[in-house]
Amino acid sequence: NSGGSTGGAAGDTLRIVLPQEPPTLEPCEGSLTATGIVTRSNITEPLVERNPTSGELEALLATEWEATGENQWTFTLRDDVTFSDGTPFTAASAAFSIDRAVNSDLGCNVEGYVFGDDDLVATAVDDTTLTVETVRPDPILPLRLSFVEIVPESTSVTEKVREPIGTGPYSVASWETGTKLTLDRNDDYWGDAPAYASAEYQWRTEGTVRAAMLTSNEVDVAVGLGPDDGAGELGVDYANNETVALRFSGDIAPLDDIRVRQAINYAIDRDGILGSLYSDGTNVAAQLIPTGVVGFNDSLEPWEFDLDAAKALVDEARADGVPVDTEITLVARNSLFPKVTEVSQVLQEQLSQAGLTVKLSMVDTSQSLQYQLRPFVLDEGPIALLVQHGNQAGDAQFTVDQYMTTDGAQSTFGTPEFDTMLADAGLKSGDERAAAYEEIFAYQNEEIVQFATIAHMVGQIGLATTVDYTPDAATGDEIRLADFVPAG
Amino acid sequence: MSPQLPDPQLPPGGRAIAPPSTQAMTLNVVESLPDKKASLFRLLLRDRFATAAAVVLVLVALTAVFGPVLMGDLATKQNLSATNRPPFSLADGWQFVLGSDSLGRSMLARLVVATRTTLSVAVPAVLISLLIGSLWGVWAGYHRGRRETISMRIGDVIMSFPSLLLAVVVLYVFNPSIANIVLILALTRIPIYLRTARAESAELQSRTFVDAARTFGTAPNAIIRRHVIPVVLPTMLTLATLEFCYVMLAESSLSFLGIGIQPPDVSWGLMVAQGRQYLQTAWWLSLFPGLAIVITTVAANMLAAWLRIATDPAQRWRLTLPRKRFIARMSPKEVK
Amino acid sequence: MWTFLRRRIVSSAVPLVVVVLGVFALARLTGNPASLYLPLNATQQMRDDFAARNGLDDPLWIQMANYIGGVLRLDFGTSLRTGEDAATMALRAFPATLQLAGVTMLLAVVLAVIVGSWAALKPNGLADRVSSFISMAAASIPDFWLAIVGIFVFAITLGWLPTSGVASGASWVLPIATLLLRPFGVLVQIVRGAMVSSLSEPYIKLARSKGASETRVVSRHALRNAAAPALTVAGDLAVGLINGAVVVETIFGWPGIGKLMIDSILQRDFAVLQAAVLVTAVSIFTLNIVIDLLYALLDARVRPAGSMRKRRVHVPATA
Amino acid sequence: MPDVAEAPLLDIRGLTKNFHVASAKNGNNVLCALDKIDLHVNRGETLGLVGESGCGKSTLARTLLMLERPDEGSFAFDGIDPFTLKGKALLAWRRRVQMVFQDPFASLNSRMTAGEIISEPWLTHRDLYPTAAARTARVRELLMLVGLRASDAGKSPQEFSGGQRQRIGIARALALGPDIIVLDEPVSALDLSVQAQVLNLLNDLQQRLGVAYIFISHDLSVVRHVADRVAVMYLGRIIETGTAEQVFERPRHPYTAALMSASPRLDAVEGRRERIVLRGEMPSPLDPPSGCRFRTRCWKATELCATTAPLPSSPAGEPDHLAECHHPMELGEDSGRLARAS
Amino acid sequence: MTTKTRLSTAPPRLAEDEVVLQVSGLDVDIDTPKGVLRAVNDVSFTAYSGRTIALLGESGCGKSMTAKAIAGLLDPVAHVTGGSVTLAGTDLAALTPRQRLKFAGPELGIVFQDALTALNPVYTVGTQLGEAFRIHHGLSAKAAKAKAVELMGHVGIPQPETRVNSYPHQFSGGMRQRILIAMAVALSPRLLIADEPTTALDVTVQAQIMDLLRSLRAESRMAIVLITHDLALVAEEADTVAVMYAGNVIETGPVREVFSEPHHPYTKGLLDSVPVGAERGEDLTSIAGSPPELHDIPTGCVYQSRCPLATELCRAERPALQATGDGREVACHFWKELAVA
Ligand SMILES: Nc1ncnc2c1ncn2[C@@H]1O[C@H](COP(=O)(O)OP(=O)(O)OP(=O)(O)O)[C@@H](O)[C@H]1O
Ligand SMILES: Nc1ncnc2c1ncn2[C@@H]1O[C@H](COP(=O)(O)OP(=O)(O)OP(=O)(O)O)[C@@H](O)[C@H]1O
Ligand SMILES: [Mg+2]
Ligand SMILES: [Mg+2]
Ligand code: NI
Repeated sequence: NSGGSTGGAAGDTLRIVLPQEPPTLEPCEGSLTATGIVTRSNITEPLVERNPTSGELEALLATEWEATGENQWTFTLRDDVTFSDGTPFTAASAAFSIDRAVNSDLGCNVEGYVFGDDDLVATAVDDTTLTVETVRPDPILPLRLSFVEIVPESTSVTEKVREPIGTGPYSVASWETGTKLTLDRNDDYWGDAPAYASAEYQWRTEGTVRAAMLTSNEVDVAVGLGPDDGAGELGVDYANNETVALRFSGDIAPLDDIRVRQAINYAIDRDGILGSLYSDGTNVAAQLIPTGVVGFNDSLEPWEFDLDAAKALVDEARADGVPVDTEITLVARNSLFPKVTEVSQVLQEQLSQAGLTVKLSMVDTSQSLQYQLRPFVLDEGPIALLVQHGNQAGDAQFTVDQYMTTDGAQSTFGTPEFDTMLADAGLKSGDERAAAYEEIFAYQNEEIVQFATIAHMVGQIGLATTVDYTPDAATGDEIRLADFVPAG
Repeated sequence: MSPQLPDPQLPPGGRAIAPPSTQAMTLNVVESLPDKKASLFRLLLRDRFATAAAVVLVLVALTAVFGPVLMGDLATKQNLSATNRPPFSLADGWQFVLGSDSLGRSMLARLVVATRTTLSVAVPAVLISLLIGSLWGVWAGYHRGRRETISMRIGDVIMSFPSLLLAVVVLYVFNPSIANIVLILALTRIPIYLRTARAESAELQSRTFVDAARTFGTAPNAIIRRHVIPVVLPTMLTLATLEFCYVMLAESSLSFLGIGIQPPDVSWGLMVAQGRQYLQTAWWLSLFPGLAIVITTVAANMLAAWLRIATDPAQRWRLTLPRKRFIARMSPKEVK
Repeated sequence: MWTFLRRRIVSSAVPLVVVVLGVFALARLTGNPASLYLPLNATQQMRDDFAARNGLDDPLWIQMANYIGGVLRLDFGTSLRTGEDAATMALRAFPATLQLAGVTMLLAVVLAVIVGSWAALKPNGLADRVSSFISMAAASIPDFWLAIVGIFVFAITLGWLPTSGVASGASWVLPIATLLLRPFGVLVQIVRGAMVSSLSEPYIKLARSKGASETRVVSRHALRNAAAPALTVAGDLAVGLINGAVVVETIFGWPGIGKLMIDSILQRDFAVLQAAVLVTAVSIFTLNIVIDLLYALLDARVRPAGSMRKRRVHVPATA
Repeated sequence: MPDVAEAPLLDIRGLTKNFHVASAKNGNNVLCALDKIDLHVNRGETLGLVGESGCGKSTLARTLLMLERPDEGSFAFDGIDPFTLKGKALLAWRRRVQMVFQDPFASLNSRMTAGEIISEPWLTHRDLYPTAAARTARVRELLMLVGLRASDAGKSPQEFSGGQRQRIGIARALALGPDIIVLDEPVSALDLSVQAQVLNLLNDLQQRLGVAYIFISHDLSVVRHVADRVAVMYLGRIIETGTAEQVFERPRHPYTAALMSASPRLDAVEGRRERIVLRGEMPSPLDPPSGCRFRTRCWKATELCATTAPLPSSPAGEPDHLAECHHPMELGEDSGRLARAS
Repeated sequence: MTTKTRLSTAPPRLAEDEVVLQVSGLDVDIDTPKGVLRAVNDVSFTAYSGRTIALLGESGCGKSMTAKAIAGLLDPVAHVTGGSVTLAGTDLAALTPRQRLKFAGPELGIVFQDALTALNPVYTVGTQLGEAFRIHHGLSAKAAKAKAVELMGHVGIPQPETRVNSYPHQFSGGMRQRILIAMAVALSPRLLIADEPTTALDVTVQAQIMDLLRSLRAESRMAIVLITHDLALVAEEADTVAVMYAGNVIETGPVREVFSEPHHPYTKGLLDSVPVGAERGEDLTSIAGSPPELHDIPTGCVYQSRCPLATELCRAERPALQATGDGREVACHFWKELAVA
């Protein structure tokens, strides 16, 4: 049953099908899923890396790191590493890479996402020692730096590069644009040699097609499958850090009334949605981050499905003169996650049952960004935006800075008290930090209610029987080829 | 045998041109008018395929008009505990005879309601582009010269314009309402009619009977109305049915790309597009709406083909013969 | 012939410019690409820098002038998404589409001619009805549905063909079969209609009076006269394939220009979109000119210099 | 005979019509279909127009109906140049000039019934028969006038034979009651008996209403019968005009003479007669011969004919009998006195 | 029912003349929306080699239909429902379509009435002229073209070597008509059916074409069926004549005798309508009335409504063709009276 596939190469080539072609392999765009999934930890590597399962930072190009001052961290680097073009890896290249990703005009995606607006000062003290200074104290700087992929100094600082040089276990062998991308094993890799001599990426937009390629043995790995795509036995589910939620424009009536926002939370039958549309691993969500992320609040219970309560709240608000009949636009982005259309339709229906007027609007990525990011669209009335948030970093700060501060890039409103809580939490570390964030999530559910969180999603990866791989929470963003071994 | 009218005798001299009495004739003409329509209907009944096609189309139209009322909110009523029920089972009630979809809604009700949406996209889109394209093309072809050249180049422009871009722009700048989808589909299909109508009209305007009309002083617009349009019309109608099919498909492609009809509205195209994910688990989600498209298209096309023959005096005989004999007759090799 | 060609090319220049500028203006209506390409919490400063860097801060007409100027210098801009030269991307994707469209149209025409002529021999006969039914049904199946069903049946269940991709000759089969149906269905109708008219023309009788066999009558006399309308419609269909094989290209991972266009629309990658439209528009205009030349080749009557397309378009008469 | 003193109804002067066609071998792409035609038609008379096929007869007819715009020259109808007319005046003019087209198959719209075809002019000229009843009645009359049945009004053209179609065309031309009708081969598709009916009808209308005709035909015996005056065309030029008697009895141009002799005769059963058979094909109008246009086929041609185009001249005593020939036929030369009763 | 009669007495002819075409009792029906019409009813005539038989008759009387029925090229609406056509001893009805193809060309050539539009616009005349040779003699394209050049020369088209490569629209009507005639006689068929071959032509060209046909007839002993309205042409060219009326043959006989002494009132009326001799302005004689509609043919004589001699007998009984001596036949009850009148 292997018609037309390149079965012969299966032994030493790992064939992977992605949902989309990476637009570029630029390392500083690593936080873009399409790019990072190929680049990160395969072609290039960061200084440190977070273990998605344990949440601990692990050494990679840096062997040790410590805070050496209020605003300074010092890293000790490996001395036995060379880039795939043969140039040695030094602290200078690390400093260069940080500078390039964070301080340049390239407009790298990590810049805003991982680091705030402030610049970093990275200095190579000697070949193996690097210091990084921040403007304000930053307890999780090493975690942030795990998003900066290290490139040699020969890399352009004025243009993004399509095919980067890195220290990773693989390097780009060929890229037939539009068709396939091949990586070859980097024989000078400083660590253990990976099992597969090369990896071949292809991309198909349709999940069913990706699953079909897997079942017909044209690929060994199919990424980003949905529950009905048909991978069958070959589909492996994994908790993928993604949380689906409705975000309210809490500054526009009637969503500016907390009772309405609460009513919506009561109106959503989360168990019903997950039970009928998704496979078992999906969990009802009570907060924006899944377990495993620092700050996850164990004790939060999801909102109950209570239509009567919802109706009562709406009526109460109506009685107080809140214009609850104003049409609320439920905005969802096409193919944000599997079955997004279905979920949106269910939400629309359920919100309507609570007595609200809801219009559904499915938009494309560019349009949805208008709703998602500041400056928000103002003239379209109250908006409930369906968002999917994935905290790749494992620390709640990445979530709350974006989604909860009054002027957060993806936050529609906040309160001064809440802002103070958020700022304070960011400065703490260790258990204190975790406790502070747990508090924050509880507070948001009680006092703010900007979100109606719905589910912690599971991802599905399709694996051929010839391949051995255990997906983890980061699999959706980063597929480390080195983790794959032939089965048996 | 019909009673023979008194022969208007032209005497050998031909001098007596006295107009004969006119009563009999007037009667005759009045009679013949309703006759024409009735006979078209009778002609239709004689052709089994065309009759079947007409019946299908009437049913589709009736469904579009009355169906949504009959179905009430059944089409949007979700039941998350009864999703993807297979068809042809009455266990869950008549609503689920065609199964249920991924949100537990009745497929039957959704198909019925989608009929109206689908037709209210396809029919206006086809009619608008048919009307504009044909009239424009006929006008350009009749007058020829610069008007023709410019029109054709405009047609080229529209044709080589990526219609998807247009769709995204309109749907982005405005919103993906039915009216906007109609607008886009209508606009992008105008050149097809324009080109065809122009070619026919350019050829027709050089015909002698058009020259004859000119010699009476008939104004160009009247000539277009009287001589060009009736000849061009059947062609355009046939084209319109092909386009009808195209528009339904284009609408479903838009849905495939996520910019078509927006839920909770539902069209056949949208149903196929959304059902495709369930092809392996619930084939009926996309098969039934697909069948609806196919059947409607085929019926429309058959009827148009029939109409084309029925309205063409030079072809009408094909329809008037008893079938068996007719087929025997058609052999071009026939000798005796 | 050369005068005609020259005149056609000249008269196509203005529409071509209109198309490109129209795309240029329309694309900018779809919103600023900045948020797609900038970090999530980009500052206004970063947005302004982005706009300035990509020339999006000028008034539209200056942007257009700059663009035209660039085009004249063969600089089509750079992709926001990949950082590559836009023209390179368009030209790289185009051959894939062209091959797909070419093979599809060739097959569609050949099959439609065979089936259409066969149907036209006995209008309203059984063969006619059946072929008409099948071809119309074929033309009205949504292509993406067919594509996916095709993958299930031929790639997974039967294992005869690869699901997708461009790896081998076999991977052409499914995309072509999917794309083929509509052109085939429509062309069968057209060919049949034109053949019915053509077969009732007096020259057919003349050919028969010379003792020409049925094959000869159909293939030599009727078909060539029926070619013009089929050619017109085939042209329109080919335009559709060049511009719009998006769905099939998307599903089968065919690295063609339709996919490139839709991606650059969705990603607001204007330079690439413009370059892609320029490429397709040029090829569509070329196609139209080639069709006009083919008319002249097929039929001496339309050969006079400078004349426009003269033949009528016959649209099918089925019954 | 019409009053000669009166100004002619139709006066054509120097009318020239060129067609632009694909280049011929000599690179010339101007086809001179009418070359400086001078001609007049008097009120109530019939002008017969004869000539070889392709010599420009239909083009002349179409130009007179303003279906073609002349390149040079002009014609005046009742003193008016119709090309200067607009609006109402033009409509009024249209009513006075009508045409029967040469091709009975192409000149009728096959999607209309005979009745609709005949009444079509009244849709433009609504004042003529304002009511539907009046139109219906008149259609009947016209149909019967041309020898068809009133019940034929409801048939469509393809249900008629060629001859019957031609008669519908004639009925349509009569519908507006014109002053002049240009008849382009009106009887070529008709059998003799019907032809006789039609000719009688035309004759009768002329007698009663004073309609003038330009009668184009290649059937010389018919022309002989209907025409008061005859014009002979060759390659875009009028080469001979005169009264029917002059042209038929005493043709002066060799081409006219050949034409007369080639006409078949009913009395031929008695035995073959001598006739002048012209050799060769009519020269291409794209590349007309120098000098006299007929010289390439003329048995009397000389050097002079090749160099100088002959001017119209008339013999003594017959000032209206003009012919363009350097070597006109002499009386008694074998021209075959044709088309006369045996 | 009328009885079908054959031409019992052959017209006077030379000893070497043989029967080429024998049409007996031919019936052609047309399917129309109003029902089935009998367009050709019980038509019989014979054509001899080296002779011309003319079919005469009012327009719409079925002449072309008869011709097409003989050639087996009827429109799809029309079909032969009775009688037989025998060409050179072979009953055409008995042939398979394939065998029949062998006849079209070498045995039977036909010039259609709508000849001016009958040429295929997309091929050069050379190709079309040569086609018959390619089909029946299997000549190469080159040899066929050489034949075409030769044929074009025969029909008097100047510079045939260059004109073979021209397309039909580049020829004048007269030239096209000649090309069609050339095509019909290309293989020197035994029988030529010419349906109004010269209507579109002026007399000088007509004379050329008739000269050509005459010489061909003499050379290859071809039989010609000439359909025309032109009595003068019939008088000059034909040996025998068959006059048709409303689908029936109503009179046959040698041209000279029929024309000088017609036996059927219709023939007489037709001859009287010739515009020869009438003075300008004088009315021509014509036959009053019009022929019966085909779907409404009266019982009895087809000509009764216009016949000056019609009686009750004519209304009741349709006259059969009866011999009137000298190879002549007429279908009239009162032909003797006509002769007296
Ligand atoms: N529209 C046209 N374009 C080019 N040439 C034309 C056009 N109409 C007529 N001609 C040419 O003009 C000449 C005269 O044509 P016209 O139809 O007037 O001839 P005619 O005398 O009526 O011939 P016939 O007796 O065959 O009808 C011919 O050589 C013809 O080819
Ligand atoms: N398609 C048709 N439908 C109905 N009647 C038809 C059809 N074709 C021919 N006829 C009728 O058949 C009769 C014979 O036609 P045919 O063409 O043989 O006449 P004809 O003798 O050749 O006349 P003409 O001299 O005018 O060419 C006519 O009366 C005509 O009306
Ligand atoms: Mg003419
Ligand atoms: Mg005829
Ligand atoms: Ni009988």
